[in-house]
Amino acid sequence: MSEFGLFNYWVVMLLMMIGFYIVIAQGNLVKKLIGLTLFQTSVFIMYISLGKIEGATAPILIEGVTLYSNPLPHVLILTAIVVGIATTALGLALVVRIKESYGTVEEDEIHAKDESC
Amino acid sequence: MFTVAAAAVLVAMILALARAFAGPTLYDRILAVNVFGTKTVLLIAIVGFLMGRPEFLDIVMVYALMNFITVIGILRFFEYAAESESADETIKER
Amino acid sequence: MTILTTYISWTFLVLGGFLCISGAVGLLRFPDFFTRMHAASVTDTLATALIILGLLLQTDAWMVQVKLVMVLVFVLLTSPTASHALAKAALHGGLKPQLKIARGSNKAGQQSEAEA
Amino acid sequence: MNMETVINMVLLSLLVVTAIAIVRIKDLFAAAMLAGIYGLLSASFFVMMDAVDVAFTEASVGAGISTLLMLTTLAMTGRFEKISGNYRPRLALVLVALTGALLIYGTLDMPAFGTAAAPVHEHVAPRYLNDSYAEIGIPNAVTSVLASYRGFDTFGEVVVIFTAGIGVLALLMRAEKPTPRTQTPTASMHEHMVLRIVAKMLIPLILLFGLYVQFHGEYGPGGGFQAGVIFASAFFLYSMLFGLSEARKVVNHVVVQILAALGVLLYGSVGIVSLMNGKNFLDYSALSADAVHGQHLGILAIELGVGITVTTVMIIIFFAFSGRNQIEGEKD
Repeated sequence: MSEFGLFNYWVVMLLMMIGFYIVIAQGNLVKKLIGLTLFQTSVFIMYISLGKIEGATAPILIEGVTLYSNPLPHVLILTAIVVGIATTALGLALVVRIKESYGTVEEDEIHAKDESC
Repeated sequence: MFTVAAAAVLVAMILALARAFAGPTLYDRILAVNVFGTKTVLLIAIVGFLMGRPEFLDIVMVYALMNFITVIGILRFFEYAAESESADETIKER
Repeated sequence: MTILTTYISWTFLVLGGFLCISGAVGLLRFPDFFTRMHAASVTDTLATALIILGLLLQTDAWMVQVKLVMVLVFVLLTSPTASHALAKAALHGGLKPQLKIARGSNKAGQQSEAEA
Repeated sequence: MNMETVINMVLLSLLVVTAIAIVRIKDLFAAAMLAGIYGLLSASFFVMMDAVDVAFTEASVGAGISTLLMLTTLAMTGRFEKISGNYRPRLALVLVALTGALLIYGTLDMPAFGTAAAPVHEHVAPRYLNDSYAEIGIPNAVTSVLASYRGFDTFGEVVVIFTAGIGVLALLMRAEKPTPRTQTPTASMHEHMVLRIVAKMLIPLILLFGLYVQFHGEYGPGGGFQAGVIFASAFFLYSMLFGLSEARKVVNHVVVQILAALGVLLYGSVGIVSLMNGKNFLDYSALSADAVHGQHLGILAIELGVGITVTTVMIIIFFAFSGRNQIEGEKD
């Protein structure tokens, strides 16, 4: 798999930037959260790629295998995923409340309403 | 031989993804997502054999399960959303 | 594992792979939603069954075999059900099958129910 | 180029394509579905990267739960994004390109992908891989690191999840009870006889599978986090098909909230017990005369705590969202 070189990380950066772009350039709050999820997932991909060792196997120990991938990133990301969904849920809850108070989830409309108050 | 099967599944995944992008109606997309999910199930099962550690088939179960639940969820909430919007808007999409 | 089971398993895998691709081509190329659904759901179920059977013949570990059978049962239950629900929802949602192909789409519904 | 590389390449390119499609699409329902596909793809990629436990979690969370939550929210906030000319994507693009270029410049110093001699692999990982079996006595290194070596860290994560659950509850709970009578599943879902019967067959299977994942986590991919999500998904399925008020009858709201707290409490009290026995916080070897046996007990207990908390918090979150959905529907 060494043909990969750094290509893997570059793809991750690309994904991360796409997520970033959605977060800063698009006005819909739900879309922003989707972008945030993309960003988050690309970070996960980054960590997991770091843990991979060429020719190794999953870190569940069995007889006769000596080369395992690094389990540490797996642990970090496993918990991060579940925490990620919990925080995303919190964000979505906020969006729902914003929709109820402002009647919209578009960023510019919310700003306009804020200023007119 | 796993290679052939894996390649076939990959091609099918790409085609299904193309349909998911193309649309035209939301139902087409749901169908494509469903097909894509089943193909992922197959891909992971085959990859387990390809990498020589087929004992991780639990993951495949989760994929199949989540695929089903997602499709049901989409249908359910799409109905909710369709109710609140005007009826003809749900059919005419881009 | 004997030569015979190896060949049978290969046949299953290749056949399953072929069905995967043909179903996906149908999904992409057919003219309206219900025909696409027909192409996708029917081949989907059969291809999954074939590939999993092919994999089943490749292993001797009973735990792996049990899990594969579980996956197979699960997919055979859920996949046609999901297709059925989707077709029904589409029909309720106001999507009408193209009249010339209407018979084909009915068949898709029946078949996926029969498989369930 | 062997097959694994090809699969990796294809998965990565599909990820990029999906991400770009998400940017371009204006139908938010479709965007949420594509985000689900993105989750499935990244989970498949994790399998290719040997991270089976992570793939397990990502498949159930990224592809399943998060899509469902997005969709519930969208059912309330409206399906289409407003197309407005107010935003200046060019400025954003410049900013993004700049940041991306800097990050890629940063990667140039990194060791090539997959090298065994990379610094990451030389810090603590060898110790985990070489000694964990002797010290903890379970084959799944991820579980032993998660539950034992880094148990304190995981405790923090569980508390975060619990807090998020409380936060969602605080935001979305109405003081007055939603009148249960108005809750009827929409007509067409009501007619889904096939769906309901299959779901009735599936739900016990799902719960059984959840139990298997919960207690098999020491020997294969799985554990409390994953099992919690799977358990919760069975309840999601039930509430989606039979209606929220029916589901509320099955899982009492108060009980669920108490259980969520109890899970965290169970985790913490294991730590207290080991403190009482003169060892460090969450050092499970204090739980039994035999250190390895104690580790087993401790991991079992805290995984149970994690499982309970994750299940109940997911249920709380989902029910809070769907409950809100109904109130919204009432007003219209």
